[in-house]
Amino acid sequence: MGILDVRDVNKRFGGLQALGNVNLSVAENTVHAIIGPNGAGKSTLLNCLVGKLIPDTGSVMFDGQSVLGRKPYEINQMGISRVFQTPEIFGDLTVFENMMIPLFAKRDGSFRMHAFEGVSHERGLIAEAEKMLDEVNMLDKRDFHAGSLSRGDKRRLEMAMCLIQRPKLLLLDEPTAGMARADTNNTIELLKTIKKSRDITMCIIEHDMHVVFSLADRITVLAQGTPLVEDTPEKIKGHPKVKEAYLGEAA
Amino acid sequence: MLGLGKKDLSLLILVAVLTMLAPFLLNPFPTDSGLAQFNAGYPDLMQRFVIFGIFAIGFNILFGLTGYLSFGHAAFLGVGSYAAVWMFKLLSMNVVPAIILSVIIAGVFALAIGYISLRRSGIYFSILTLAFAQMSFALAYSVLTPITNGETGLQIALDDPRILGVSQTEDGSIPVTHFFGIEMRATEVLRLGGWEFQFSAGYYLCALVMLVAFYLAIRIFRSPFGMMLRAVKSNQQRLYYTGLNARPYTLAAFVISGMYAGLAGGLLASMDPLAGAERMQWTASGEVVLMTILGGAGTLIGPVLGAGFIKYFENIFSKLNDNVLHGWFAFLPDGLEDFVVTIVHPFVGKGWHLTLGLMFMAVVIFLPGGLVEGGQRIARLFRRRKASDEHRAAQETPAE
Amino acid sequence: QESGFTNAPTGDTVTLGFNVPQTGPYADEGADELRAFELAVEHLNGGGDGGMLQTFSEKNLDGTGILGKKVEFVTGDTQTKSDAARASARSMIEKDGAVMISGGSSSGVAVAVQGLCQEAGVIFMAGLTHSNDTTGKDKKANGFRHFFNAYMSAAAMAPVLESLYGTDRKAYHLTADYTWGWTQQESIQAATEAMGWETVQNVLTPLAQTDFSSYIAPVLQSGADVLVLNHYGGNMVNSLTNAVQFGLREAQANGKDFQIVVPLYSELMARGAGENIKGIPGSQNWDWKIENELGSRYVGTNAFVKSFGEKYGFPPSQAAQTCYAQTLLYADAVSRANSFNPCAVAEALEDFEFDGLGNGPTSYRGSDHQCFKDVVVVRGKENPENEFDLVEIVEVTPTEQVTYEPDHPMFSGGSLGSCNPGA
Amino acid sequence: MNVRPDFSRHANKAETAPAFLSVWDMHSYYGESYIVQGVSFNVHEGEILALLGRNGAGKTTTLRSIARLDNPQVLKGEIWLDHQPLHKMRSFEAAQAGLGLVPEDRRIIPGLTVEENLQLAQIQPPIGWSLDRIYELFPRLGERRRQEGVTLSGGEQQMLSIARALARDIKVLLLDEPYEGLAPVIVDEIERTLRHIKEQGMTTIIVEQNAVRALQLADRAIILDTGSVVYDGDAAEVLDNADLRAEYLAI
Amino acid sequence: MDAIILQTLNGLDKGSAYALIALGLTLIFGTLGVVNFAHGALFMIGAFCAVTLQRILGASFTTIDETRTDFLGNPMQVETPYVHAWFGPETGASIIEWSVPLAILFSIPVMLLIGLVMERGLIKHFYKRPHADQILVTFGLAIVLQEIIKYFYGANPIPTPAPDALTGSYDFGLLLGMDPNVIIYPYWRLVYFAFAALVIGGVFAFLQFTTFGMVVRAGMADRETVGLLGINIDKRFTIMFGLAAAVAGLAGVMYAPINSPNYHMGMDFLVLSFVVVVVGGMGSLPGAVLAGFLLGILESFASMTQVINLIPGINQIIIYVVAIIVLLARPRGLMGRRGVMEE
Ligand SMILES: Nc1ncnc2c1ncn2[C@@H]1O[C@H](COP(=O)(O)OP(=O)(O)OP(=O)(O)O)[C@@H](O)[C@H]1O
Ligand SMILES: Nc1ncnc2c1ncn2[C@@H]1O[C@H](COP(=O)(O)OP(=O)(O)OP(=O)(O)O)[C@@H](O)[C@H]1O
Ligand SMILES: CC(C)C[C@H](N)C(=O)O
Ligand SMILES: [Mg+2]
Ligand SMILES: [Mg+2]
Repeated sequence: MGILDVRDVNKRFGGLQALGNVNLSVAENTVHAIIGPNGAGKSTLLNCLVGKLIPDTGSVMFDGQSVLGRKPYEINQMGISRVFQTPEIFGDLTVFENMMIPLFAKRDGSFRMHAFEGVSHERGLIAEAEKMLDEVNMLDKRDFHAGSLSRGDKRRLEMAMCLIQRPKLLLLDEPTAGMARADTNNTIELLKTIKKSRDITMCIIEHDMHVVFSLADRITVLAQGTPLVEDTPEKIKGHPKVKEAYLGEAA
Repeated sequence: MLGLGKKDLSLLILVAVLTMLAPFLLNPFPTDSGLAQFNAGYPDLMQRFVIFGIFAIGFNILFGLTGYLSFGHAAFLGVGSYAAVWMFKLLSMNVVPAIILSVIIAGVFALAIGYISLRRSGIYFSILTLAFAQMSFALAYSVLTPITNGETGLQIALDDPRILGVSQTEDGSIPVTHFFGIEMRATEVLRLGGWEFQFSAGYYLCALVMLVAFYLAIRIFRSPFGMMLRAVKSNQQRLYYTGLNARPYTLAAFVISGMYAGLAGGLLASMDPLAGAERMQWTASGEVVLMTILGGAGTLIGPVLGAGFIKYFENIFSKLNDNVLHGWFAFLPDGLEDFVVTIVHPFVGKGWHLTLGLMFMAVVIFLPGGLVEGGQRIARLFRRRKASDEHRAAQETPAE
Repeated sequence: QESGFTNAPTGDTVTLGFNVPQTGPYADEGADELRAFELAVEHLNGGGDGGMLQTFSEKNLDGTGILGKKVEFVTGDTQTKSDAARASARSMIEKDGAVMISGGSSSGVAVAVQGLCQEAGVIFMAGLTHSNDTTGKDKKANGFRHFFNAYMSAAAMAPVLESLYGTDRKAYHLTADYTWGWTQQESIQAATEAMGWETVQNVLTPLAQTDFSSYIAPVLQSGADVLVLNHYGGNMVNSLTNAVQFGLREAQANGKDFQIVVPLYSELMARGAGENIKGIPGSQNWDWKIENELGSRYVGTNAFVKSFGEKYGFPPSQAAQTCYAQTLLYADAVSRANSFNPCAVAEALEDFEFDGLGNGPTSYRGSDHQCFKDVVVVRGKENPENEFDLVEIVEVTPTEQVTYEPDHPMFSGGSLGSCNPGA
Repeated sequence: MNVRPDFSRHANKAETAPAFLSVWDMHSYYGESYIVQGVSFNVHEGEILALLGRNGAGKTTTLRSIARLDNPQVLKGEIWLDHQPLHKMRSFEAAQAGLGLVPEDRRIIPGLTVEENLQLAQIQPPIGWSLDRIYELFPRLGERRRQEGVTLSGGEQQMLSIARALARDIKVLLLDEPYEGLAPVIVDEIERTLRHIKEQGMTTIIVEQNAVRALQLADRAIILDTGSVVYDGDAAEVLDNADLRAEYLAI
Repeated sequence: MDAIILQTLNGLDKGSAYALIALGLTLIFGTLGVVNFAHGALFMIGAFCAVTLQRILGASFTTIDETRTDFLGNPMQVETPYVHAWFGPETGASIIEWSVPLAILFSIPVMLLIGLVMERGLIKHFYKRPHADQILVTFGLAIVLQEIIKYFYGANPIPTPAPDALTGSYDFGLLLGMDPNVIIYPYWRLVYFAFAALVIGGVFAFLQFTTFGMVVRAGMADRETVGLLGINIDKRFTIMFGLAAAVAGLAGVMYAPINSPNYHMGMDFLVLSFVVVVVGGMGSLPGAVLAGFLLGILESFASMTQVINLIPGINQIIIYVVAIIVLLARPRGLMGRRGVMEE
């Protein structure tokens, strides 16, 4: 049994079977990659894990508890964070404030009436936020409006926002898409360090095979809503079916 | 100090100084000069400035921070007023219990309406709040007449019980509102040369309450809570996936701003113990929206400025009649005098709405951030000029 | 110099506050009131031909202002809202030092402002307000009303209605849902029932209503043969227009011609209703043709119409007349009392009898501060000769018939209290 | 170098660069931020130009400036397309003049189906590819033609965005990170398409983080750094020049 | 039963007015995304187009009649309309009498022009601004328009009757075999209903059978991208705005005989029409029309004496009660689309 267990999940959109009998088990403290052609249902699967969508049938267990029927914020409080495919950040807030919000969420839970306390008095959290920004090379943009960042930077910011919560399970939907090579490499390094230094499980969707093969411990290939194969990166690389349906020349 | 940053503290001190000196600042013209018409330093208007300032500050906590545009906030003000007047009728003419009750009742009311309305967002939320407020207005205006006295408005009367006070004074009049004996309408007049300054107990009470309200608003703006509210405005989706529940935050903001409105309503009734149903109508809700946007939504001081601006127009411009105009332009030759008066006439007196409408348009077209932005622009201009002056000075020094 | 009361005039001027609706649905009435006030001040200060000063039974006003002080005035906008009206009145008192406030249109506003004047210690000379409550349960020692009221309208109209439509009628009432509407309806119902009419139904309509079709539509089916519109201003124009559209004027019911009655009339309203008003009866406080048609009992009318007409180019409305009269009455009371002190003025006005202001012999009753005078019953003119000739006078009901006891149940509840001179 | 070439129709073409698309000394601002700081380059007819650089280098801003969008503001500079002065045009006029931009965030129009998104592109003549031809190239879009565009998977949206540009008869195609979020097989597919339309004479500018792929496709390359051109030359040369790659592209 | 038929008729009629106003408002608010607080003012201006035409047609010259005197005793000035002088009193009178229907023709160019000027001169700059700013500026404009009208026409209602031929009423009861006087309905209201149906149909046809509607919708969702597709969205927005103004104006012209126009009639309708649009669902034209009729009919029923006796005051709050129920039961109103003005 892994920390995340997906059993027989089905999801239809009208006539389209977006997910069909998906079974997936992610072991604790590993990096599990999900790859597959466009429209395979990868993001849909992720949406079912964080409460954005509710599967038609099946069960999703995290850390021994079902996540189905819970609100997104409850699921986050259980220890799941997610990086979206198109960056979701607080565009009107500064980069620094974007970092403080997940910290408060982590410390205070889903709601707390702290109306008279003063953000500037939270020395500890501030230091933590700045440290994280430094780790993702964004400390120089601390006081920028997040909305005016370039897209690569938005993506890095979002990832930092998720990481700073020290989730048990981090879901990454194409974290390096649109990132410059150098930053992609930095991100890979960052994720590797984090994986080593903390207890964290990651589920990552990527089309960049360089990222996938650098990070993943196991890979699931999804096609047309069903898992095609699940194996180690080496095996997947050589898998003929995967090559044909997905990797193409890249392999 | 007071848990505020340096900038906020100086803003608070500035506002405090301005409100305390308002009787002087708002009466810049000698009473017998033609411009005395523009003096705003009399108790009623000064009270209105700060009371509607409170209303707008509270509204801004909801709208400026979360972006939820309520079109029904006047209902809370109205409920606050009714609560206060009932307190005057039943309990005593002391304003303290009245104000406390109006805040509480408005808060409860806001909790109920907010709980339902906040299930929707955007325009749907606005219309829900509008619907609730219009319902309250219609009920207050007719069906609930026994409680609200309908269109006339709830007034205190000679035969009210007032269990902790007196029903009527010894000389058979209705007692007046007071703060532990200090009568709200007590006014000291100071005459200095041609000037006349009025210091009203009621105004100073309102001003102090406003300062406290303003201080609390600053604290809210700078708190984690305030940040969450801005986050709600920016991206609710992200907020949910960050483990935060937006609903209680928005509801708390709604209730707080409802209580500010109730406070304003209570103060209004304390200064003039009548609660009219019109103050709950949609136009009244619209007015606070306009005040906030006009001053600068999301800024600390903007709403107060906006409130002052609108109330000034309403009270001063509506009083400029042809008689006054002729007085001003009397120095012109007759024909020209009439001509000028004819030109100005449509914009003042009964035309004050026209001027107000034009002002709204001008402000929003030329100062997209409201009056605060106007101030900032002037400040920037000033700073730039000063900077370049200094620059020049620096360049010139070596030449000496 | 006088002192010991609010805004005791210092120097050689005295300031009056004219608080009228300048915006909102009664703005035209307000504008006419303001014209009258300006004219009154002009006359008090010795300008123009003096107008009614010449015909007024008291001769204390000689064109030198009031008690030798030149009259100045300030104006304000009530917006026909109690709140705004009080704010406006407060600023007149606090900022401009007004010793008397006059004007107003809706009764709700008048009651609210009257309450304020009582608290602040100035005199309130009510302008347009017709609810029984103004001098009934909401009466105040500092407040005075020259205009007539709902009870008087009903009392004056009942005999006329009887002679026009008989005693066997079934009436359906539509009533504006506020103090004036309620008292108007109560009064006319009582008066018509006393002569044998039956009241089928009374429906309260929201003040903000603009389309009355859903209230008019059921009238014919209800078995009624008279529709009483206890509406004023835009409400009345719209409800009447709707009633005519639904064919009520031509309809037959219970074997009789269907009739529409509008208890409170005004020229401005008649203009708004256009053709629809023709032949419909109602009551007025005064009419500009009254002296021409009914003779010198109503002396003062022509003098006023002349000075007003020459200044503004059209005849005055009853709103203008009542505001003009109120200003003169105040000035005269101050002169007789030889003081601006509200208590002195009130004393001078109480039980004061006068004539020559266009309404015939009139008295200000001391116990409730209501004026008693003849009431004009009018109807929409079928063939108007010019644009000002919209109503014709049917009859004038003499004062005695419209007088009631101060403790009449429709007026009971409140008490005048004692006069308040303020500071 | 500092002599301004004359791009207008009346110029003697033989003397000046016969560039198809010319950008001359372009300066663009987002409000007060000065982003593109005097960029000049030429693109020849039928050529594919790769526009490279780190995150935040100003690539997107450059493309948006050329497409004459309201934001950023081009406060100085000239842009000529086939002898037409784009810098004097608004975005819809530039589009009518033959410019097609595939924006980085895809910009599928909410509320419209896939097919409506395509039809929208064909309202203003001249019309390019027929819908049939588009569906032939991207069969996935044909299958999903009635689905609301914004519910497509990330990769499908990318296809739709490119297809929408082709649905109009354009002279220059500007692609802002077209491979982002696409499965490797699809990237191969799109690359083939781009080659195919190049053969038919299309002029293309491609902005891409996957520099190697872009350089393999392109004839020429430009590298931007903090809003200025730091390299303008042969694409193949960049691949060969290790210093250049290391300094600006981290590959 | 008869009461129900009658109130349904009444409701249809009230609904026509709501629907027409809401339709115009939806074009601006639901489609262009502009919160136009001046829409009521456009309706009001429409009604004043009728008043103005009546005055233009009634324009007269003055002669002095020595035999009569005016109210001050001076010789009477007699006004004779030019049309009376030109076409003879009878034709003249009937021309004036038909001024409301004629005003339809008069108002279309006027309203289009006003819409055009308003959009080009003001609204254009506000598409990208926050809704709050739009509210402030259009509210300011509404006040200005109102005050201008008040300045020239006064505050009291101005009677603007329908032609005599259309002023009577029709006894539906007789048609249905009931007693006379049971279901009477004015002709003009039937005309209004038919007219509303015609206008609504026309607008639908225009937007449904052309791509215009789709383009404007797309332009509201994402102006930038639509521009990238070579479409001049500004021009279409202008046309759309002009169209909306014309619809509002026509609603006003035809309404003039029902309730005499006054300068604040627009404000009276404004809030209600926003409620109608939102109940119908943002951006949905059929929704706006449906909600208009629904609320009109419900309001009529709620004003029935029997109902009021049962629930006092229901007539005044029915619309708001229904709005709350609909919005709570259906998140986007009756037929609203996702994502339109939900932020
Ligand atoms: N709300 C929806 N309504 C209808 N169809 C949907 C909806 N959401 C997703 N789909 C469809 O479901 C399929 C799976 O989508 P999903 O976003 O999970 O793909 P993906 O594997 O993440 O692809 P990509 O790698 O391109 O992002 C797609 O074909 C998509 O069009
Ligand atoms: N709307 C905006 N307002 C202000 N600054 C902006 C805005 N958009 C982008 N910027 C800034 O302009 C600079 C260039 O951004 P641009 O998007 O052009 O970069 P890019 O080269 O496309 O980067 P990426 O590879 O991340 O997409 C960045 O520093 C960014 O922060
Ligand atoms: C204006 C008045 C004569 C009538 C008005 N409706 C009132 O309340 O009294
Ligand atoms: Mg995806
Ligand atoms: Mg970019």
